[in-house]
Amino acid sequence: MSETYLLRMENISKDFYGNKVLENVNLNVKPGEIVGLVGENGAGKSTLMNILFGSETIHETGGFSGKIIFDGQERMFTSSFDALEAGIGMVHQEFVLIPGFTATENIMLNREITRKNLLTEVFGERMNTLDWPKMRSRALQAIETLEVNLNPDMLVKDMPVGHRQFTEIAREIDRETTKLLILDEPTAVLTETEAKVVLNIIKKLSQKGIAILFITHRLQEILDVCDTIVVLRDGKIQKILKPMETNAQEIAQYMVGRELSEQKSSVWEEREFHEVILQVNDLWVDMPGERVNGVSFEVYKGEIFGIGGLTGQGKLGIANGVMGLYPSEGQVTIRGQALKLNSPKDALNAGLAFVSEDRRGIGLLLDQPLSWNIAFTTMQVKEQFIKKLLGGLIKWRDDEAIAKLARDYIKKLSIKCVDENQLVCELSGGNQQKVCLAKAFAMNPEILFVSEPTRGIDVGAKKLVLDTLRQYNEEYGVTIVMTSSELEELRSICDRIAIVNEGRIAGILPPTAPAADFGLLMLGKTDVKEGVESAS
Amino acid sequence: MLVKIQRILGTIGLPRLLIALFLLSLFVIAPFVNVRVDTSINDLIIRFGMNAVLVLSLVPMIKSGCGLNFGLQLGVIAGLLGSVISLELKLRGFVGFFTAISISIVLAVILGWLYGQLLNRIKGDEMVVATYVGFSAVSFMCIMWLILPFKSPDMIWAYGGQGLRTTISTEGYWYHILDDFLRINLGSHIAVPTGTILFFALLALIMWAFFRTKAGTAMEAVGSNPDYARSCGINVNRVRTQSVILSTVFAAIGIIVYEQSFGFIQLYNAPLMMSFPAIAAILLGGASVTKVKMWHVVVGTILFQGILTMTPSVINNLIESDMSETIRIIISNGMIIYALTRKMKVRT
Amino acid sequence: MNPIKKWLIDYSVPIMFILIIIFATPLAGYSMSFLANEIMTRMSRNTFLVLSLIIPVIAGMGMNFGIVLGAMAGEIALILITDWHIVGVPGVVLAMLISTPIAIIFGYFSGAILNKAKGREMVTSLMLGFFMNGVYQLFVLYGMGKVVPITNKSILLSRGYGIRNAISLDGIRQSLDNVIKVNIWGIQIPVMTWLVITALCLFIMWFRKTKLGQDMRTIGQDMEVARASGIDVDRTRIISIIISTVLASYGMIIYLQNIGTLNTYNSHEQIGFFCIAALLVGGASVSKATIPNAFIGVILFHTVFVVSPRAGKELIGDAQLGEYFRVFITYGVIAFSLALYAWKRKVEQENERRSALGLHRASLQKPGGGGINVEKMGN
Amino acid sequence: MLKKWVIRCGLVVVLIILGVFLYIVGKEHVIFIDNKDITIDGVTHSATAAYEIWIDGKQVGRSALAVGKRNSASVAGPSHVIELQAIQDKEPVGEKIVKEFRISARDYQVILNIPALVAGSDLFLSAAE
Repeated sequence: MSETYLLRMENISKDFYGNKVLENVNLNVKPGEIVGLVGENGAGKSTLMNILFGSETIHETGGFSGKIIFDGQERMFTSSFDALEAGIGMVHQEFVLIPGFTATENIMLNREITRKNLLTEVFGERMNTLDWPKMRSRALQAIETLEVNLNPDMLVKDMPVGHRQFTEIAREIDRETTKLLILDEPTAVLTETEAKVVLNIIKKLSQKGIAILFITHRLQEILDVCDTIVVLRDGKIQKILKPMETNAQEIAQYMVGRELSEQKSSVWEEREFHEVILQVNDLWVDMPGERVNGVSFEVYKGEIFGIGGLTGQGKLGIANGVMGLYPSEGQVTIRGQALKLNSPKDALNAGLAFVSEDRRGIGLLLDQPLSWNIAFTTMQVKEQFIKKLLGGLIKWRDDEAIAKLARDYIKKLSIKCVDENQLVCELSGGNQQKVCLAKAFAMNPEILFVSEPTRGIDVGAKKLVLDTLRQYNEEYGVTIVMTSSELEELRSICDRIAIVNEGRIAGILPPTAPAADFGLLMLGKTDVKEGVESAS
Repeated sequence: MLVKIQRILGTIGLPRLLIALFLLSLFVIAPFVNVRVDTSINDLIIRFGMNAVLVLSLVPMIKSGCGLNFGLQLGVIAGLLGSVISLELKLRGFVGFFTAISISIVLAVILGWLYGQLLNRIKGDEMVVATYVGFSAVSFMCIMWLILPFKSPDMIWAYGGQGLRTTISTEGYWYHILDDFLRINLGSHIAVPTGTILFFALLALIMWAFFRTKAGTAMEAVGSNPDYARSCGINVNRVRTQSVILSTVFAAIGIIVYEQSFGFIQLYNAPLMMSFPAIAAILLGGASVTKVKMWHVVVGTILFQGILTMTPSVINNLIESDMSETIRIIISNGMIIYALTRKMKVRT
Repeated sequence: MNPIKKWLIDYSVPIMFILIIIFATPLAGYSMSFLANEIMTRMSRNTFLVLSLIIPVIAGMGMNFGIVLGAMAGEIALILITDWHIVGVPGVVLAMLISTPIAIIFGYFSGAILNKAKGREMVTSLMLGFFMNGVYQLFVLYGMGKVVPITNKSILLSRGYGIRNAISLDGIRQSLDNVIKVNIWGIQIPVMTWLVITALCLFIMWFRKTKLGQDMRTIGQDMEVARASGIDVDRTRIISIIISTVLASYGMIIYLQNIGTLNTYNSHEQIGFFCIAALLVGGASVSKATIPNAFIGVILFHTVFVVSPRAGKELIGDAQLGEYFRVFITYGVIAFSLALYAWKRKVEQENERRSALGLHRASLQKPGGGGINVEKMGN
Repeated sequence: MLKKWVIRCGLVVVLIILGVFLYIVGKEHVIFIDNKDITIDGVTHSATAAYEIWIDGKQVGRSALAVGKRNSASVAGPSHVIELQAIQDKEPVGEKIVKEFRISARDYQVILNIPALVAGSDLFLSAAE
């Protein structure tokens, strides 16, 4: 039987420093088969594809276990070039194109057709001259295979997004050896018509015998084109389905997983809130990779409001936009007062505080001591921890008060460190996250934005961070807006959860809503009826 | 043990260690080639006093993340203008000296502000642009020295030519005004220019104090992570401009301190390359393109000036030819290249 | 930005220079034939050197201030052939032959260091020039006559080792220029030198069409994509610097055979600045430099160079002013162009992001776009 | 692979040969032309007449080289032609003597003795110290 399969991945397991991301995954692909791969963020899709494509990061982090049999041979790709050579192509989520080059040049990138000349003999192949006419006709041929209208002489930077995607696909199929093509969210940035063209291309390629591994978050696309649907969750294959025998509801169910009853115990009783403290109206945020396209919602005083959704859909952009870190437009009112956008200072003065998802990039001064990190914002914004000398002319830093504050928080949040003078870069991820929280708490905010508070920290620390947040909310009545990719986490702590899809709020659900409803909202099915508050 | 040595080497840095050892060996060899150690030390102290303020002036821009100030010449020009205006006004003694400083501070603030505006628009390319801004400012001032209407006979060419002389003596105005202040003579060969050292200490204290204030703390935060600073509501561009102004003002004061000790105001092309020795000194002291501490200034200036005093005397007596200039070029520029090729986080 | 304004900003440096020329040339009052001859001489002298800057620009490494290293290689070769008494065209060619391996070593060294300073190539290559000047001094001032045997007493310092400050290159003086010399309308044209320059232009044009040239263009546009597509980025960058350094050493030999005297310790110092200033004056930028840029630049830059001392003298009665002025414009042009480029790039990135957002919004305005009222979000 | 290295090595060899060739062809020599008595292997050739001298077709000096005098010329490359015309009372006397000779690339300065050349000795050329 095995020879009928083009690709067999057997018992693939992989861990990153003890953290299991893939466990005994078996995947079989026949020639010409279109296999759809779905799963939440962190389900292991990208890791699986990276293993298949021989990505260097896999090998730098200790390799993987299991067997890959491709084209009847057991293979182990140590670099993406090996994989390419064997006949596996990959179209990445971000374009890997040269904007100043034409379609032809990009399609033929580093595979240019050349002619020998005199200097070749001396200096080697790289002195070959390019054979432009031949390259152009080769590129045209690849474009024609796709049956799209793409000008081979057009510069990529002048192309609409869809054409850039075509160029990328054309590059992969131009390799005569390509037998398997991995498409990582090829339609994510495309308009509907463009996406349709891409889906057509996929079908055509499969008719030509090229097998396709297709990753997407748009469920309808999967149902439309795939022969087989593989649902991954928590590093395991949850279910293998046939599109005729299933529906979006079921896929979402498998994807999001656990029914609520399993872990419901940790969720507190329902609370009632009345006073609106934060009102967001038609907010647009230009955050690269997390664009927000006009969201509106209200947050009540004292509640914990969750924002969930898949990566790249824009959930992270909301907090960043409100805090003024990325260019944004729209109306944000706090306690009925309009907030000036695009100004972090005004946001902080209005009583907001933010724990960024980009801990190391924005959240911390890595090469400064703990005490500074905790006190800095408060010192700059509220002028606390400052001794005024000469009638306020000199604002002297009160290192003693800062140290005291830091020691307080070290104790309160049980941050593991030598003392308050230790550099933050020497702390573990979980403790760094606690420092970020301490920094925000020190501001005594009315509304606290927390993004991905448990990303990259171990299980024990995760619980501690969430407990701290909840305790803070209960004790001080602080309103918390928490953004997270982990739905379970949101459901365990939030009073309401908004799900963001394609930059818009797909729906707001109570944490008790069935998992499948969340799954459908994440995948852009806005017609979920049950328990959905108005989406816009 | 080996690991420990490696760690120590890592923190000190190989080139720094080599140069310190080189300097030490020069001091050891000195008596054997008939070079007096005490006069050498005297030279070193004097040169330290002359140059330390200029080196100090680099600190704010490194702290705020603007990198090494290759445009130090702008501050120097402000200082030169202040000096010649004070001489033109025929002000002598401390009055003249402090008038020169006051005028140049005003000019340095203006120049520094403009320079800061430029650097904010070209983030990421500060160093190469600053180098050429420095060069072109010096060559522009060459024209200005020629056509500015200065009249003092002490400063213009004696034979009725146009413009200022290339070197103007501060003798009779404020020559050694700081050097001779509370001067301490230790034996016949060491005379400590106490005033200059004290003045440097005062400026260093001011600098240190500044970084203990709210504004100084903000500056340091901008340097270590501009995104963090911005998320804390700090106007990053304004803080950067402040740091550039501060650097420029200190450079202006620095050149005036240099002049009073050296005895001459050097115009025209003299300041052209002035930024490189100062930068090399602070790097030698242990600073990097993004990090600096106050003691780096002191250590760096002593090491760099030490090499500069010792090589001509010792090496010349040793091999009987003057290699000091060549060694200076190799060490100072080599040090800068070393710093530039270190891995560092690149933010734009 | 409207296209006229953009064009004016893009070409502000050449426009400025044309204005200076229009203003200063009548002031200087040189005859047309003098000017034409002077510029012809300077073009044949400098163009090759300026052209040597182009290839690193293609590879995205900016202006290679490290051509100073190439110039040093050329000078070392010239010192050797002068010591050996090799004269005429064979002398020039032999000097090129000798300078090649030296320049390759220098270029490799330079390229390897620049690879460690990605993103800061220009300031590093500038410092590298200064640094190697020290090493060159060490070699020529102390090594030659001691480590490297030099028999020709006339080029040695009286102390018996080290090369003199100035060496006469009488043996090869203008030998290349004089192989074929044509006089057209009173202008002396050194045809052979021009043939060499033309050959280099053809080489550059051809090189851009080779696989290596294409790889360099790729790296110049996006290093990460180049790496992802399997191009050995570091090696290619080193090759581009080696080519530039080798060409610069030839350029320096052509330059010096025309001048006829070698200022052992100064000739190379200013070469980097002048060539880069000339190329920028021709409308080149850090990321784009073409052969026409080099020619236009040399003409404009050197016209200003020729006329400014006399114009300065006429203007305020002091030729020194013009001297200072031309130094100022050299540095000023570089500072201005580099700053303008960095600033423009920042603005462009900003605009690109903004227009991407605009496009994105437009695409959402379709019916069924989730019920969001996009109209009022107009730009 | 082998072919490439053979070609590369070949090219290097060719370049080195070219270098040697250029060295020889471009080497400048200073020829001191002596119209003086000389003793070679015990035989003394004595200078008797003044000569007008051309080297490679170019006249050396403005007038004839008198007995006991020396003149010099700079040439490049290994092989040269010297033409001698004896002069008496400002009138040419007798046949022009034409002689080809080679200078070793090792010698920068050489002495050419006219009496020896006229007498037909092969040792008319010697390296100058």
